[in-house]
Amino acid sequence: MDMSKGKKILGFLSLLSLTILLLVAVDSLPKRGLPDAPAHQVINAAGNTGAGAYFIQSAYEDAATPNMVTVVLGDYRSFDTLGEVVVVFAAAIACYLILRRREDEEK
Amino acid sequence: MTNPSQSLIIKMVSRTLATFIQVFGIYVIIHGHYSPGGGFQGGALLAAGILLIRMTEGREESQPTLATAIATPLASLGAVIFAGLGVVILFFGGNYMDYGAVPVPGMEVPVVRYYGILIVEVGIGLAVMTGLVSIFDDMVRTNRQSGPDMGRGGMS
Amino acid sequence: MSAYETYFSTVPFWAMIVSAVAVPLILAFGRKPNLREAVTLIAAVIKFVLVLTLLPDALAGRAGEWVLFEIAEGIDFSLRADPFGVFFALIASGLWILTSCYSIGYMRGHAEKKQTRYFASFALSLSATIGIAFSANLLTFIVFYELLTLATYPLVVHSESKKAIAAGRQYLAYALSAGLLMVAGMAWVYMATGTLEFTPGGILEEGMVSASGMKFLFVLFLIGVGVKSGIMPLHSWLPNAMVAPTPVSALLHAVAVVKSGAFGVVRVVGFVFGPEVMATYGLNIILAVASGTTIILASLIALQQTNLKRRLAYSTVGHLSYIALGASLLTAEGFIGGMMHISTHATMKITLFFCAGAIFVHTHKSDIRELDGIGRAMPWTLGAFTIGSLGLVGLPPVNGFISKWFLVSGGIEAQMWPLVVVLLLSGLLNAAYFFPIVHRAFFREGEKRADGRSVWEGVGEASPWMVVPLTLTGAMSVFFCFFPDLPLRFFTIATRVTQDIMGGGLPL
Amino acid sequence: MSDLLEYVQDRYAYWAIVLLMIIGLYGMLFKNNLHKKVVGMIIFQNSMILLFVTAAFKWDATVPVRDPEIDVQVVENYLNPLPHTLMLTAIVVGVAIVGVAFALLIKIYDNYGTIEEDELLNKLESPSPEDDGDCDTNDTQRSSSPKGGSA
Amino acid sequence: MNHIPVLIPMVLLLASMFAVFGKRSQENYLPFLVALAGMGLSAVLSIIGMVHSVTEGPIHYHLGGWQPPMGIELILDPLSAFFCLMITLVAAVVLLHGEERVRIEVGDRIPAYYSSALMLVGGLTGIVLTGDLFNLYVFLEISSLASYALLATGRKPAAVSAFRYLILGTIGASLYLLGIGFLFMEVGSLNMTELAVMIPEVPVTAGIAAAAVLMVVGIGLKMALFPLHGWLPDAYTFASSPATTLVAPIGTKVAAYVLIRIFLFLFAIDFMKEGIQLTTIVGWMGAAGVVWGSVMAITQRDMKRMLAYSSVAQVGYIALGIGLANPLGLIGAVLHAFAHCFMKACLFMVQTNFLHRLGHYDIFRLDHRTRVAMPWTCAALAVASLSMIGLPPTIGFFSKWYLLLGCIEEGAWVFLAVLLLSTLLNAVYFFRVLEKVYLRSDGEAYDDHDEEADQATSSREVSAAMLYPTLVLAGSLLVLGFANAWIVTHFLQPMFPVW
Amino acid sequence: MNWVLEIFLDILLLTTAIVALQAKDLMTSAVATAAFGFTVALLFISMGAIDVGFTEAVVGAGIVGVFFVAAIYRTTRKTKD
Repeated sequence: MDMSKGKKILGFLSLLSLTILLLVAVDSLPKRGLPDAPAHQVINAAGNTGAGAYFIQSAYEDAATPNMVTVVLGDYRSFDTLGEVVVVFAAAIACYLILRRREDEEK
Repeated sequence: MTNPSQSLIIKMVSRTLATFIQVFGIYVIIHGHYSPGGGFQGGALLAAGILLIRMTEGREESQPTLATAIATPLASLGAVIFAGLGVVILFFGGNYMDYGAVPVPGMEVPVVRYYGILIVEVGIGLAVMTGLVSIFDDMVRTNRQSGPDMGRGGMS
Repeated sequence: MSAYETYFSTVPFWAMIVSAVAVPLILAFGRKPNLREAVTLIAAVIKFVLVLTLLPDALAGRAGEWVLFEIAEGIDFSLRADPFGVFFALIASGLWILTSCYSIGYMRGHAEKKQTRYFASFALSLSATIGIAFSANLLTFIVFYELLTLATYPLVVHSESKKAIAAGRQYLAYALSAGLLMVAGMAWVYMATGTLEFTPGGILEEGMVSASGMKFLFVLFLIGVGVKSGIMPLHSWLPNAMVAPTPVSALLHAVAVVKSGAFGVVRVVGFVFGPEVMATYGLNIILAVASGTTIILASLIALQQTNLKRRLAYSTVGHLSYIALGASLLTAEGFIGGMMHISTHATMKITLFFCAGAIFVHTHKSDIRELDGIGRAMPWTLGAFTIGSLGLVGLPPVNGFISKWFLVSGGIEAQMWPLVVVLLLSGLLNAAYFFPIVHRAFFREGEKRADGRSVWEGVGEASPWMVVPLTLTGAMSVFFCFFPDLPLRFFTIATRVTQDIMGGGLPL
Repeated sequence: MSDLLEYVQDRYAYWAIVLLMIIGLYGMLFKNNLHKKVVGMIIFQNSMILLFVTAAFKWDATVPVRDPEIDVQVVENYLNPLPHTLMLTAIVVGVAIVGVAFALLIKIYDNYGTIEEDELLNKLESPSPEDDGDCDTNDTQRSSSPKGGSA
Repeated sequence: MNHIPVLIPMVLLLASMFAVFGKRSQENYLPFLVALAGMGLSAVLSIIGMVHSVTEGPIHYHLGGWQPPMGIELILDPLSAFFCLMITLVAAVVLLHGEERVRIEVGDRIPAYYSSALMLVGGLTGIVLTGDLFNLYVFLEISSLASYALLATGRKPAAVSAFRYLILGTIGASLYLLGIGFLFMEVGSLNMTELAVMIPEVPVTAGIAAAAVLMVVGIGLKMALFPLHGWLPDAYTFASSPATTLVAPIGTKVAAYVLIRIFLFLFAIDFMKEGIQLTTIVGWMGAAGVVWGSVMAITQRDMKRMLAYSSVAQVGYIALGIGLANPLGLIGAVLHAFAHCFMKACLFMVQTNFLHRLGHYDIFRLDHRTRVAMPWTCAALAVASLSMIGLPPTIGFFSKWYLLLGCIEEGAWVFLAVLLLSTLLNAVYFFRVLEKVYLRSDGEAYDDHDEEADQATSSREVSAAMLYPTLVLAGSLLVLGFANAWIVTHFLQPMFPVW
Repeated sequence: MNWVLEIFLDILLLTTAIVALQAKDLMTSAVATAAFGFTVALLFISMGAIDVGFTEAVVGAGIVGVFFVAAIYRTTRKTKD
């Protein structure tokens, strides 16, 4: 991140190319709010039940909980959530490791 | 933070407000099954309550609310509740985090899952609350001024 | 293409490992010089005897082989004592015994430091050399080849002077780059043929690689083995590496390192490419041009040198190319001549280096111009030197005559007249740079000191540790001229290997 | 003309997201102040979350909480809960990283007294002698003396 | 037995949670013991998993009992088991080695240090094992957070370099997440196995191509692939030695693993190779990184920085192998990742040992006295250097051998030339160190007095706890070199089914 | 789902983002960041992601803001850009 002029120009160019890439990519995405976009399919291209559709249909039967997000969070994808908790814990530990000082230094 | 307010009114208000925030936080955790919310949001609200007191009264004065020294171990405890639950399930023969595999007498599998999620949410709430408070405490700790309680000891 | 009948034998392995096993012992006895040197000598003798036991089978066309394990996917790490390997191993291990004796004399006489490291590296490089000789495939070959580079590096930088370190760097740079190119070439051969096994007559066949690819591949290999065998313009490390102690120059630069390079040339020509492919794609021309040029240029440069060891070094560069030249002829006589030159040059050149070392240790003279009249002070040493010179010129009754005879007749048979001219010319040049030394030594008066006495007065022979080996090698050179096949059957083996390479149908 | 309008209507949310991303990336890469870099990071992460939430969106669908009145078997009735869940996690990850970023920033300020990148680079290029020590260790003497160290 | 995929990361993460308990003092050995036990246990589990996956086929572990598209799946196949084994083994050895230095350099924050270390390793094993793209992101962030924290310990500038790493690492992870987003929107799944089936089914759009590009760029940032490597040298140089020793060998390798996963198991290799030619680009980036890293390493006098630049180069080799995208190249890439893991750990250990005993690791200040004082450390340095250069029979030679074979099969002559050239460059900067250590730098004649002085410099070798791990790793380089064919036939070839 | 509202929120989002990045006073930046977080939360909720919106409101406007202010207190408030 040495901000010499050449590098700055190079950075702007790469940012520009990223912008173009994203705009082109975004153009091919399914239209917003389309109910039959691949992400919402009941049967997906592989012939399996689509995850999103399955969650809507069976969350209540599987966990007796109306809030689907909670069920996905706490049950279907609880490993992600575990990771999330570990991330918070990791952040706490990181701040501890970075900032906490010895008692005698602080006196 | 470094200049805690001395005003009694602010203290009173913040204490009261913090209480309400925390009650709401607990509600959010418990009620996460039915409405938006859950462990993380609730935990963050609980943390917000404590941070409010921290900000109005200063870090040292508000230690009794949640001592820095036990915040990190408590965060770890929250995570252990979560991860430990999964490990416990292993002993019942289920896959990791398969709450339904735990045979609880008189409960349907979905209900067992319901309570499994609840336990998890509580674990998340605890971990998030203490984790955020711990981060905040580490941040506002000044380098040279100090109190006597700086991070002494864990839960040994 | 007669592949050898192989039988299981662990002897090649033991012959290879014995000096490596000696290394820890040498290091452990670092504080007890006598014990340390005894270990060296014992290892040398054991090694020679072990190699010798492989000789009868090799003569019978049987190769003892031990596949140790798979070293890379699809390639075994195996040692095989085929006739050519035994041939080279015999030379290397036989001369190690003599060099060890000589080293002891030299190191003690010169009061060198770090003798333990010296002897340890020496033993290790011998292991590597025998490993090179017995490698059954290219990958095993390269493992030992690189090991040899590393093991000889401490020897080159032995004195740790700035000059030595610079020479060491140059040596490493050349040898490592060469090894690398060879690895690349090997990888290519492996992808083309699916094997790296040395096979008499070659593993590459026509059409496996495109014509230009084949040439490029050959150049890769040529550079790979050419650096160690000093083919110009890859030779320049060799004279600089002469800063090493003389026994090192003697063994490594007359026997082990450069000969493993020359050995590699024959291996590559005869066992990887094969005469047919060489001839089809005109690869032998590349080799012939490179080696012919090297012979002439090296001889010319040698004429300019006044330092005795450097002159010998350039002479080595030239003579190594004789071997490559022999291989490039692609005739039976050529191969025999080349192979014989491996052995004959070894005895002759080691004699010369021993002499140079003895002179240096004893009188601290290394410049040719200072050697006037030394012959009278050190008659045995200089006598041996004369024999070696005669041999390198190619005159009877020294064994150099034998190999040169075959080379020339091979050249005539192949009708490669330029090469015949080169060989004859180089003989003259050899004479031109060796005979003045002999002349100075025997027929000129030495310098006079202030008091009118000769500088050589009171100077006798060097210690027997040095004189006896050099006399022996000198005697051997003469002996092998009359009995090239006795007692180690070099000639028979060379013939046998040639038949295998050429397809067995060639009359002699 | 109406085609164009429709096209814009379908895409403008994506464009806004891309714009936000680029703003965020610009902040992270080109801002001199470390605080601003963190701000850029927040913007960048939020735009990412916005993309996922947009992916979960369906016209005429309700929030992913089961309403007994609305049939769950008709998937079109509910928003896709999967991206929502993922983004909950992503938000938490984001705040954790922001926390650590601020912690590092404070540490940098403690060490160097500045959080402007150009000044920091100047100080890094001409290091003061104490930079070489291990600033957080309690035995600078030990590591600087060659004979030190415990057996 | 069936729970191994989840147990490997969970043992580490649980251990990291337990490691924070305990007094904040230098005499607190509890975190260290917990960490060691955790790493050891997960290493044992990895070995079992490795054997199991090779003999009885891969394990697909469904978390929570949910079938893959709904739940998260962990996959223990030979590839992931191999990387798990590598990570946990090296981490355990590094941990053992670093204990003494941690007490010195990290002081009283030992519990946090070991907790972070465990989280780093746990996160990395999680990345390796998971079969779900988003789960991978979560684990990526866990390990990244831990490595930011670890790399911020150490000298003063460490905080700055760690902050820079954080910014760039976050960009990388976010770009990866963006790629997932595009893929999810275009294809509709997060599960790798399912995606591999689905991607050929759906029409190739700009969105999918962009997803591939973004994921590669994001992972490339984490991996320090050549133009994206800016964070690495400073971060490794300024961090405390035990932290660098822990992060450097395993951190970038896991990113390389993710790249292999993306190339091989997510997108069809033909799509990557002929469709958008991303493999070629990655290969060229790797080749450029090899040259650049080697050249920069030559110009350094700080040994740690030299090793850091050499890491850039070595990552380039792996990328080059991946870029070849043929079985031999990939075997070379994986084997090189494996080899480099051991070599770099060993070299950083040597550097730590120098710091511990000499108080510096300035190459120009090393001399033959160093070798007299620390003969075994220097021997380890020599072996590891030879392996880095790629001389037989060390493992470093054989990984390059497979890369070479891959280059020739692909007809990639430029890559071949780069491999050869870089070996020479490696030789330059490693022999420079070896020359300093093994030869007398002053170039003066050696006399008796010096020999006595050398002997008087009695051995000041580091303690056994630091020495033996170094030697074990150095020895393993040779052992692995001899065993490489066994590794390749039994473990590496099952990873890459011929396509 | 009102797309006039959404465009308004989008514009607000961009404005707060730019303000947060360009403010010379870091406290302004902190407030703008919090506002940005809150706007994003509103946008989430307008798209029906109530859980995400809730979380973002707590985090983006609350926790991050608090962290930001804490960091400003520990460091400095002024900046050149």
